[in-house]
Amino acid sequence: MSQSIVSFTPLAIVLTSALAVIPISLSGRNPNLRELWTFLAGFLKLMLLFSLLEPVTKGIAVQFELWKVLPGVSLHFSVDAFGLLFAFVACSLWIPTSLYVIGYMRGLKEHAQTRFFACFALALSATAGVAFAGNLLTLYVFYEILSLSTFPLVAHHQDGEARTGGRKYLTYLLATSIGLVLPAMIITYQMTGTLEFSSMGIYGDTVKPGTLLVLLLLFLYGFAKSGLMPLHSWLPGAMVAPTPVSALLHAVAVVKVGVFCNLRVITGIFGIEILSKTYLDTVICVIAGVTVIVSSLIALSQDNLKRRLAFSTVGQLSYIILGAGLAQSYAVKGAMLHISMHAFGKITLFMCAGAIFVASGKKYISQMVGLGHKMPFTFGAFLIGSLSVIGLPPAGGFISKWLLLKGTIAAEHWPMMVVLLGSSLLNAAYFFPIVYQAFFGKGILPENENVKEAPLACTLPLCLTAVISIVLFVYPEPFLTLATLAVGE
Amino acid sequence: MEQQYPVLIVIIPMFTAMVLTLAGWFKPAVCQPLAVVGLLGSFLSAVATLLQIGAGEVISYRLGGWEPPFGIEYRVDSLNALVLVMVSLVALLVAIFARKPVEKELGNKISNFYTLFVLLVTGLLGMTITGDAFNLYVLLEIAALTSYALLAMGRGRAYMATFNYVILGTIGACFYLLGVGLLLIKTGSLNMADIGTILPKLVGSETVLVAFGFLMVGVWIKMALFPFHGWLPNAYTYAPTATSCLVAPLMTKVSVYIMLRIMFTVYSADWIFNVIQWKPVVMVLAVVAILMGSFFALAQRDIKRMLTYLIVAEIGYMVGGAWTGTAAGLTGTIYHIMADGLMTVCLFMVIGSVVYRKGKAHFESFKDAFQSMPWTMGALIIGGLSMIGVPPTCGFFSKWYLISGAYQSSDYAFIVALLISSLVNAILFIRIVETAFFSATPSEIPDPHAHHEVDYADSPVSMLIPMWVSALALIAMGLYTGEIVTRWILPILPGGLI
Amino acid sequence: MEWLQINYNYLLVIVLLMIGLWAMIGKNNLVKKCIGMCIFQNAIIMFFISMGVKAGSTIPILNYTKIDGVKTYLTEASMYANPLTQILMLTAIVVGVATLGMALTLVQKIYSEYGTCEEDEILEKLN
Amino acid sequence: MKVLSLIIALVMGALLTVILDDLPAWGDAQSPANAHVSAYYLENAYKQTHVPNVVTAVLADYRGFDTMFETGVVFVAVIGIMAILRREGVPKGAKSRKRPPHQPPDPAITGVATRFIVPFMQIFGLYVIAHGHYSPGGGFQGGVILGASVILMAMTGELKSALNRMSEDWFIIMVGLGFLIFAGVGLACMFYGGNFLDYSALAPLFSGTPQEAAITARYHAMLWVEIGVGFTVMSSMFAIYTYLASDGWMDRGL
Amino acid sequence: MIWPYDFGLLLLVVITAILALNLRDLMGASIVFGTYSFLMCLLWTAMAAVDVAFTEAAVGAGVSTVFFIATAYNIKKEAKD
Repeated sequence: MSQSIVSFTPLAIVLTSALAVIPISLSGRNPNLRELWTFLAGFLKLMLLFSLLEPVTKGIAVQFELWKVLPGVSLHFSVDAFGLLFAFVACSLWIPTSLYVIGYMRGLKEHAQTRFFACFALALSATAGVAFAGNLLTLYVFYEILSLSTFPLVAHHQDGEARTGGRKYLTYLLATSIGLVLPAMIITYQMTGTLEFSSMGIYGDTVKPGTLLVLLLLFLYGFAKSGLMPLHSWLPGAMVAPTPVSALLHAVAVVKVGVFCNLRVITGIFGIEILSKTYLDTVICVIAGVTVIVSSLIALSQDNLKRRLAFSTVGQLSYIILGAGLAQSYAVKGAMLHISMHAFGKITLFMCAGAIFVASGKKYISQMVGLGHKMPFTFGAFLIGSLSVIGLPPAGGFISKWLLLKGTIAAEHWPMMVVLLGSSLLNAAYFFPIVYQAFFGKGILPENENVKEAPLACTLPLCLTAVISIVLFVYPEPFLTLATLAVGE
Repeated sequence: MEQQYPVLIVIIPMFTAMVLTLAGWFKPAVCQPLAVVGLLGSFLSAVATLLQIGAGEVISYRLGGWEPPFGIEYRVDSLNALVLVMVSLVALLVAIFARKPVEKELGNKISNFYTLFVLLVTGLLGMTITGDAFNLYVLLEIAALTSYALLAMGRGRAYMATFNYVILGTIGACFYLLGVGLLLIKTGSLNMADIGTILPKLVGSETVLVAFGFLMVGVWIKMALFPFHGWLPNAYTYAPTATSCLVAPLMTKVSVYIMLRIMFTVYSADWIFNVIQWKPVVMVLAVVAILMGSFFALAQRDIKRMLTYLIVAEIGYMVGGAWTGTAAGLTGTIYHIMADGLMTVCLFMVIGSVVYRKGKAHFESFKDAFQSMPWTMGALIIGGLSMIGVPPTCGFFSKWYLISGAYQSSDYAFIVALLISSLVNAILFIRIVETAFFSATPSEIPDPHAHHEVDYADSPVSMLIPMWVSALALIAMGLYTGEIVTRWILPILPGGLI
Repeated sequence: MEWLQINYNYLLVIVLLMIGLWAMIGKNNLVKKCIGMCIFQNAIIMFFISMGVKAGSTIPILNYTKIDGVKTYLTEASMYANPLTQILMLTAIVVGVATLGMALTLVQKIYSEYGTCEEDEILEKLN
Repeated sequence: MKVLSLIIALVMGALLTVILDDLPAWGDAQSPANAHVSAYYLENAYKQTHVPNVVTAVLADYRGFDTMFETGVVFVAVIGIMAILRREGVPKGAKSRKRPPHQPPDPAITGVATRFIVPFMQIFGLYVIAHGHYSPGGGFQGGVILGASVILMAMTGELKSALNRMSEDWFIIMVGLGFLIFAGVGLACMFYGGNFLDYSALAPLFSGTPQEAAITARYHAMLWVEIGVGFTVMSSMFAIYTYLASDGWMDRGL
Repeated sequence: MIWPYDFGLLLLVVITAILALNLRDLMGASIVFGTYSFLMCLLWTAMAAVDVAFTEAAVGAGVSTVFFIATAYNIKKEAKD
């Protein structure tokens, strides 16, 4: 970035929801007041984000140095287009999600709702922190905070299964971040003396390709939130969480943070040029491509709806990393765009799954035959969501995938193009049957006869997100411009 | 007055101890307040001393007014000033914390307890501040004797554990004394700095080498480095709560400090890393200590015992860091001396208050602890995060420096050991937090707001305050790492390091 | 023999050190361990004292001569044995007896706990 | 275990034997240990303190700080042993009988002999303390002798007879008091503007030219210090013996 | 000093030390230990360390022995080794 201004806004954005924790936990006895706080914080955050839009689109980085920890390293925020894009996705999805949470939680009379909302808010500010992180240390700090604050959400049910899932979740994330990212970060600091992101990469030409390869692998797998195989299995494991949490995990906060970190490292620490010079981009592509195909294949075989969605998430995330790996401006732009597109699509799908569960108590796809007539809105939204994830018009997903394809063609990475197309077919293959069965399938289960739509609080948000993902197809500019800026054309 | 601060640090608690004996023998109730006042005094003078010291300068205080090699001298540079502040702070916190547990556990020995407590602190402070090798031995023995007594007050199995500690501790102290003797016979001096100036003329003398061996082994026994760690877990586990809160954080750390003194003030970094080739051996010891401590900790069901094994592992951190022979590694060690002191005291206080409430510190006693004693568990979480090494707690930064040092001297085994141990810590604390957080299944909880009805029995305020002071100190220290390192640690790093 | 004549003091020290250490670690009876402890400390004291010996010197209490009725003390360093090591060892002796007291106290406590002071018996009582 | 200990001992022995030839010859007056610091003491001790017994001078003045903590060690031992060994329910300072009373050995002979010896022992102990400046001895030795005299009483007669002369209250107070005297002298030096334990700062209390006054101050301060040490050691030896012998019941000597 | 005399003393010291460690009767061991300390203090007098010898005579041969005796008296048992 050429010039930059110093402003408290990034800090304010991070702090809004973090501070919201206090009133939320204080007003635990009065649910309405509690959720009022949640929404206030959400809207405030969004307003602040919009205030950042104007300078960033002018190509000005908004800086704020929070604290000097080590000589040469400080906790500081620096908002660029990519970060802003991600922050927008996260914050704009927070509001519908929490609306949905209310519906879901009250619908099922969940326990410890206050704890839930508090951690929810904390997780969101951690996400914002990751989005605005100006250097690797800051990124790492907020990454850890996110892992810790989402742990209570994952283990929310507190029964044996939930505990196992939660333990798996936290162990995977902490183990990888401490075991892989920390040494990589320290080695980087020792070699270069800095951790600041720069589009040129910070290693320079002195570092040997072998070292670079090791560091790259450490980073890629270290941010295990991005669910690269073989470090993906925490993701299905975390499916024990209540549905809104899975929605949050898979669409908004956690996995996207993982991917975001990977992109940051690839573009900001290594730098596209060095990668393509040392052919490391191919490594990334291979890892991501394999993950894409394998996860899609596994998804085909799942009958539990949420598990199937989870594996589809694993695949979609690797699209994003793949895009970055192609080291080509279209593809990178597509990757960044895919973060938002997939977010809207996938959150719709999860909300649908949750709504189905609330309304009919069904988890398994085989039991959803004919439910489409009983709850048309839900399944309509489900259709749109799956379209978006597969990447077909008229849904936003189409644009990002299109950009990715253009990238592969421009980079003349034919195998990758094959991967993309093939996996899209696979996506179609594991989404459409659900919808088809729901609408035209014969032999509806007897206990499903008198199922109605889920409560409004559940249905409204998912329709909302579905509509948004269609709107994004017609009018992708806000995200598109940001992505374009981020790629820097 | 200003030039008297160094000696005040030591003699204030010493006088407090005497007053405690005389007053406490007739009126035990006055003991704890007196102890707190005395330790506060010594803490304040320690801070004053620290602030007096500019970058890299040394305050020399002549006891009895005789000039150094002939009289005993106190040498304060920012290294021991930092340790002094840490020790006196921890002691102060524990003294405040101790009130209720002591009343509960050692009802009719209160005055004895506080006298020994304050004398132990005196010994540790004296060891830290003195510049005279033999004076160090005497204070070492004071600290040792008091800790024997304090540990043995735990009754039952504590006696045998303490007896083993007495035997091993005496061996350690005697080895130290023997090493000092060998140095004396070659140099004719007892003042560490003076010896340090004479030794370079004696290159190639086996006596000096053997003396170094005896000094090191002696100190290692005292700090329970693998393979001399046998006495530690039992001795600390069966001790009374307040005792283990005081002894566990301080004893080992001060011994580490002494090791640094011997290595870099008496001997020189150049001699240690270029003349003699011990580094590989010691690194192996450190690595084994870390791994072994971590894995034994995994096997424990009693949290207090688990922590004692973690202490063994932490010793491995510090020894390894110091022996990497890099500036970064040594920085990490010095920083970790303080960080670990604070973490350990925080965690032990948490365990102490759980024991105070629930009787013992098994996993079972942590069930539902989050509902019944939320504040205590909050402190536990912060301490645990620091143990795991999650920023911005100070545990993260000590690991940062240690790993950097190991990377520079390419001791990759040490790096791996560090990472493994922090993973093990992660697993351990996840287990505890899980039991404390999610032990109740929804079925057991009648209504959404159940946790408001669960009986709230958090530890008394007199225990919560020091606990939280230490917990917050962890975070504050982490945030001020840059300050501490650049202002106080970097200026005193000896030459001859990578 | 020559070598022996020069070094017999140090040799004694070494022998005693070995005996003491062996007893402290290897003996089974706790009281014996304590005796070993004392022997060990004594050996170290012996070491310090013999390092302070000067051939043909006297005790470190100054002699004086009367020079026309005025006491003048002779302060010729080589006349007297080394006082420094002796002072150190005075301290060491007292430290030793204090430690011994502590150790014996524990032995008595252990005895009243387990009815024996043989290490192996105690260990099998413990588990 | 036995084998292990043997091995360790042998290794240590071997290590030390190796360096024998590197050590200065036994009795060499010029060895560094005898030259560097100790020579200074021998040459200047009398000039600076007027105490011909160099050992006492160094013990109580040059390295007085060590000696103070040495007293501290004894002090610690008493408190520690008391904390561990003293039984609950034994009232403070009293001599209750928790255990079945046992018949002490008939004290006829030993008792009488003790009554003869003890006064002489005590006078000798006091002499050793007081005369430490000029002859071997000083606070520790005298203190131990005094303590031994009381212990003798406790051994031959009943502990009671000894405790009547020096009850628990008393020896606890005296242990603290002796230490307090020593440290108090040091503190007084600080109040007179010197460093801790810098006796020469007490010069204003004494007559004569500044140098002489300083020397006299050192001389007298040392005497006080020795007395303090004597107090502590005497009472602590008896205290430790009492607790050890009666196994914490405070009811009988051997 | 006369070194054969000294040498004999040294031998005695070692013998008493080993004896003190190997007597089964604790009371006897304590007494022998007292002897050991006393021989030690003789040695030190010979080495012109009067103060130390004095202290050792009082503390080592005197009080420590008494402590040992006190303990041995309370522990009415023979040692196994």
